[in-house]
Amino acid sequence: MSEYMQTYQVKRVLTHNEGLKSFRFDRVIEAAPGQFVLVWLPGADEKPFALSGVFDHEIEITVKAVGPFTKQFMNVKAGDWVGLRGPFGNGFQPIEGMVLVGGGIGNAPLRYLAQCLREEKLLFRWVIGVKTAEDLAFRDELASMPEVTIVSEDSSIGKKGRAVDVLAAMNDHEPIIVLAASGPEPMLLAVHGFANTFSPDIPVQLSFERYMKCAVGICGQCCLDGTGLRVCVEGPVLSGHQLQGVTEWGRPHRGPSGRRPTQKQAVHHD
Amino acid sequence: MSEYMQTYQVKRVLTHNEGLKSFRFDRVIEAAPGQFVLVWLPGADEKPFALSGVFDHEIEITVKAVGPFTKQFMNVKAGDWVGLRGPFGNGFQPIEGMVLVGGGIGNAPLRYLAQCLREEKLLFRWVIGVKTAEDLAFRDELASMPEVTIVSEDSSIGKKGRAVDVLAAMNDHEPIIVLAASGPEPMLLAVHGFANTFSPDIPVQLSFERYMKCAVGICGQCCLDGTGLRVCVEGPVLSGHQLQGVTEWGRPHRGPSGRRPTQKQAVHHD
Amino acid sequence: MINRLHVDLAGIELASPLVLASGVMGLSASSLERVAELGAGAVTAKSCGLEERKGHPCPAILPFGFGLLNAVGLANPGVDEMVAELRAFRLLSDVPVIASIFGKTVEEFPEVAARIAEARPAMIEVNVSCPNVAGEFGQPFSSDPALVGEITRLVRARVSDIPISIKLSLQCLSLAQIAKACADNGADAITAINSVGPGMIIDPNVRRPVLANRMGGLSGPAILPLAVRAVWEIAAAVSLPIIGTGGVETAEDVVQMVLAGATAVGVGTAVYTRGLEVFSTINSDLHVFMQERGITSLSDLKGAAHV
Amino acid sequence: MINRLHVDLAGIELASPLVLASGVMGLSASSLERVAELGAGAVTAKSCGLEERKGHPCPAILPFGFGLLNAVGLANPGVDEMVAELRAFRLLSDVPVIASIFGKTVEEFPEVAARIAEARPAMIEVNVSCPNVAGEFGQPFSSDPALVGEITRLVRARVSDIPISIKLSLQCLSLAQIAKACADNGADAITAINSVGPGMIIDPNVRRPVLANRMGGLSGPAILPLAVRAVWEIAAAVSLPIIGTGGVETAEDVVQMVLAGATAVGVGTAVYTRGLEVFSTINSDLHVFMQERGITSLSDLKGAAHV
Ligand SMILES: Cc1cc2nc3c(=O)[nH]c(=O)nc-3n(C[C@H](O)[C@H](O)[C@H](O)COP(=O)(O)OP(=O)(O)OC[C@H]3O[C@@H](n4cnc5c(N)ncnc54)[C@H](O)[C@@H]3O)c2cc1C
Ligand SMILES: Cc1cc2nc3c(=O)[nH]c(=O)nc-3n(C[C@H](O)[C@H](O)[C@H](O)COP(=O)(O)OP(=O)(O)OC[C@H]3O[C@@H](n4cnc5c(N)ncnc54)[C@H](O)[C@@H]3O)c2cc1C
Ligand SMILES: Cc1cc2nc3c(=O)[nH]c(=O)nc-3n(C[C@H](O)[C@H](O)[C@H](O)COP(=O)(O)O)c2cc1C
Ligand SMILES: Cc1cc2nc3c(=O)[nH]c(=O)nc-3n(C[C@H](O)[C@H](O)[C@H](O)COP(=O)(O)O)c2cc1C
Ligand code: FES
Ligand code: FES
Repeated sequence: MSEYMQTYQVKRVLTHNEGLKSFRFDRVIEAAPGQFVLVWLPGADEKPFALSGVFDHEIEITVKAVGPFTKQFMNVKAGDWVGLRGPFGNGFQPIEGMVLVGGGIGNAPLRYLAQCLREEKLLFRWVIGVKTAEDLAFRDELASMPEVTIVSEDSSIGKKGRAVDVLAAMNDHEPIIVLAASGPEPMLLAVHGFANTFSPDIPVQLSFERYMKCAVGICGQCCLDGTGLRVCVEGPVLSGHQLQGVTEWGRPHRGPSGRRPTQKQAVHHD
Repeated sequence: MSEYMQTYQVKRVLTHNEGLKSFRFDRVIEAAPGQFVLVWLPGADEKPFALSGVFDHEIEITVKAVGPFTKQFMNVKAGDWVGLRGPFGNGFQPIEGMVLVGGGIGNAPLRYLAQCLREEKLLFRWVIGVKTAEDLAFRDELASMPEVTIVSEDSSIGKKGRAVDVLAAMNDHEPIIVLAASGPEPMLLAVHGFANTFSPDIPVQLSFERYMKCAVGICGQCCLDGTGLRVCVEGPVLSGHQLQGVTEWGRPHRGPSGRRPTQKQAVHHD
Repeated sequence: MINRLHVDLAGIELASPLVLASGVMGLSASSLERVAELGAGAVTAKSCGLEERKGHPCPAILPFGFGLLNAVGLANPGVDEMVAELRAFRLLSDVPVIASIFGKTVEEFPEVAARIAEARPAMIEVNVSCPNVAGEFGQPFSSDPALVGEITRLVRARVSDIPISIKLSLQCLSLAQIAKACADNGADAITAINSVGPGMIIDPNVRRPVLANRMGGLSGPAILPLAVRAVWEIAAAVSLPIIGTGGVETAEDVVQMVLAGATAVGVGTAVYTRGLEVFSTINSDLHVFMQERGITSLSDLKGAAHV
Repeated sequence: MINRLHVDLAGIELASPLVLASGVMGLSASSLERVAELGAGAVTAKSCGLEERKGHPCPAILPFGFGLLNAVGLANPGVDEMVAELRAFRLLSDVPVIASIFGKTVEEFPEVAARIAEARPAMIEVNVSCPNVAGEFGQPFSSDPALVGEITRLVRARVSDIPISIKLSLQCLSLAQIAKACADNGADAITAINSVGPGMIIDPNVRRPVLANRMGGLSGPAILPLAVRAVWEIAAAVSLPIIGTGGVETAEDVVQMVLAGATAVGVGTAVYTRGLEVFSTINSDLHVFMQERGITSLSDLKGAAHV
């Protein structure tokens, strides 16, 4: 794969639930966990999705239905042609002693990161936070993984709570060497805040999302206020160091016009 | 160097006589003997010239003044900017026991061929035919080469005669394995004829000239009637096998318009 | 075995959709025949005018990384010489040969057409992309719908029994409008596009344009998207068959052209970028592409991307 | 040390001839400042219109091997938001910032210009390459000398104290004529060229155009020869300073533009093909090029290829 558009037939679809599915394509690529692809649904739109797994002859993305595009994606069947480009951006760096923190669909790239960590025989732990059990993809696979702790906001699976809440206890049990997080921005900032309570800080690798149009660093759509860093090129995974100077954390994201909506206008999913 | 235009400063000029000079450029290229370059004199024109030598850090062409372009070339001095592209076409293949036969300025590529043969420690002989001693380039260098036999039409240097005339005697003395010839077309055909008197034929490698515009096989200017072979791509050095079927030997060449002049209209140099 | 690659181009049967573009290997019967043997479905000769012209000095054809710039300045051997070459070709080969003509004035076009018709080519391509010396800004005839219509009408009036295709260039305000002028005046086909621009390359050391003519038209892979769009626009405007030309190098490029609305596909600069084997390579790749998808005729793909 | 790269662009002092082209990293003060820090002599903001527009769905920006195709459909945050970003930029950086504006109608242009002028940009670029919805064939304003002249005149009348540059596209019959319309109506500079075409890429499997808008303009290295020729033609027709834009990736490309007649040089797609370090790389290579040849000012090279 490359930045040029190529179309592939969907090889298979894994249905986690009605609004949460994984799609596999016959495609071999070199990609770091956390890197993303642009996925084109002909006639609809093209949007960024992280790789949730890379296998011998297949790659996989996991899509959660949140709006028009992702809802339409739920109708995609094996055999359908879909455009794929990428991988784009900078991903996570697997490190021994890493703790993965995922919120909701943000766990998709962490699944690929966990795959890499295991392949490289690096010890890690993974805290998965979901609103409710329904939001959990790959449930059977995860059940068999001793590294995984699942928490849910409604206690429908695992303990009740948010992913960040369990970090302090985990660190007491065994010091966290690095934090790798992916999920809603408030969660990322909470993880960052947690890491900063230590001295020295716990290094963080946080995967951000911004509206994207080009993914090749040219349209400026995904640039972060304060530094001009491009989430599509320098990100989506940014380090604590790169976060310094960014002034827009937690504010509503610029939309397709480039305008940043006021807090009121912004529609939040997740 | 490549097929893209690049300009270089002439490093030095070797004056053999007023109308016969060699030009060296600071340039390293991989080229087979017999391959040619296109040389652009800004403001004038761009024409093909064989490499007459390739040295550690320099390449060389040898130009004979015959018409407007080559006459203007005689004014080119060290330091002047000249455009060079190439090398183009297929050259000679150095083979042990080769006999080189050159007519006039046709000896230019043979000098590079001789250089290659010596470097590869392959035995060869070289018959140089000129109209008159004035036409001989690299006279001192050649004087020191035992492989070389020089003949001139006016006996001003070496024996009187034409290069082809001495081939029979050379073959009697020691059989010719391959003939490599470059020079006016009648000479090439005479060499070919000589090679065909043997059974089996002596293999030949003959370097042809045709009017050229592109040197990359697209304009069709240099295509040979009968086969459509392109002198700039499949040639300029053609084998006896490739010569089969060509129907235009010895006829006037197509000019810049693509029209083949009648025998009368054609102006012959050399 | 069915020949999936067979196409009917304005009544001419081609064994492959690939047409050698004008100006490439097109000066002589022998060079045209060589390309025909290598797999072209039809071959187009170099454009000729009333009289022999030497054209510009060199550099006249310049590779630049994404294709070629060319400014050969209407160099051609003259229509009479071309008649002889086309006749010779027809003795050598059954592959349809397309003659190409240009005029320096509107009135020259039918004159050259009538003379080239003596060689009985399968089609006459009318290259209206040459500059109109009479025009205010030296624009090509092809930029003016009225002139293109007039040239088409005049050529059609003189040559009634050989199909004619008008070869268009991008240099106009509306290809749809120009294409309509062709259709309304009796053209049988449209060839699109000629080389693009022109463009210019300047040498930083010598400080002057490299082409002797200063500027020349772009061809090759860089112009493929422009050519596909042009074919699309023409196909949306008229129902004439189109020889989609510009930047085609691969079977997928051919499919793009056909999906945009082309009936046949011109191949020019790829002879430089891919070598003469480009014809056989595309033919076999295209066959595989169609076979894998169960497509038995290119006409099933024609214009299919107009959604 | 003398700064060989210094240029005077219509009275604006630039420390480097490189100008970030409109539409690239140009939505926010922070992204513009990042490019300014990396060595651009001036930065141009994304074109804005009267109102916010979401533009076309994606794919809207498509790499294709020789550059990009783009059809963002005038997506922009609206002039008021842009005023805020430009003001923020001016607090962050001393590098001159060029605002870029477009209108959906002739009358909108002076309106947007007057509003963007509140941010006191160093220059206002007037992007006339957007389609004229009122026109018969949907051609861009830039294809009609009368419209370009009228837009220039109206903007000039509303904005007298900020230099204006008119941004042209190739899609016209005579660039010389269009450039004269700019000069005659009070433009201070010309930016040439906008992206070329448009072009189209069709996916052979899906059988439809890949861009959501079907077609989009070409940019990047493939269009350099077209842009150099455009600058040449404009420089031959008018004496206005030109921001030569299109396909520039290297110091040699910059030299070509300047030899053709450009005063400053736009860099857009190279941010994708070469990365953001393209600005510092070109600056240092250009410095070496000039030093080796004893050239102390780019103005010595300006238009020098017009022989
Ligand atoms: C780097 C990255 C990786 C992602 N990985 C995944 C993943 O693995 N699985 C998954 O389900 N989702 C992922 N997303 C989010 C996914 O792109 C959006 O859910 C999707 O674009 C929503 O489109 P929509 O039309 O369904 O919803 P909308 O209603 O249009 O939007 C819903 C949300 O998605 C955002 N969004 C919409 N369009 C884009 C766009 N073009 N670029 C970026 N964000 C957009 C909106 O800002 C909004 O916050 C990722 C996003 C990014 C930037
Ligand atoms: C492959 C090849 C290698 C050559 N190597 C050498 C060499 O090493 N040294 C050397 O002095 N000459 C060489 N020549 C010949 C050289 O290109 C011509 O002498 C030169 O082009 C003459 O140009 P003019 O204007 O001086 O003469 P003109 O009066 O224009 O022509 C004189 C002769 O040169 C031929 N010629 C002219 N222009 C061209 C052209 N564009 N392409 C091919 N032939 C042309 C004409 O057909 C005519 O026979 C070579 C030619 C070819 C094709
Ligand atoms: C060297 C050269 C010469 C050409 N001469 C002609 C010509 O004489 N008549 C013509 O109609 N087109 C001519 N063309 C244009 C081609 O036929 C074709 O339309 C164009 O190059 C685009 O196709 P391509 O990218 O496959 O080359 C010429 C092109 C090249 C490269
Ligand atoms: C993604 C993208 C968006 C662009 N948006 C604008 C724009 O809003 N206004 C404008 O005048 N030009 C726009 N352009 C055109 C560029 O400013 C420039 O003129 C063109 O791309 C050619 O230069 P380049 O080859 O260096 O990119 C855009 C180009 C690209 C690639
Ligand atoms: S999405 Fe275009 S710069 Fe990041
Ligand atoms: S010189 Fe053009 S084909 Fe040989």
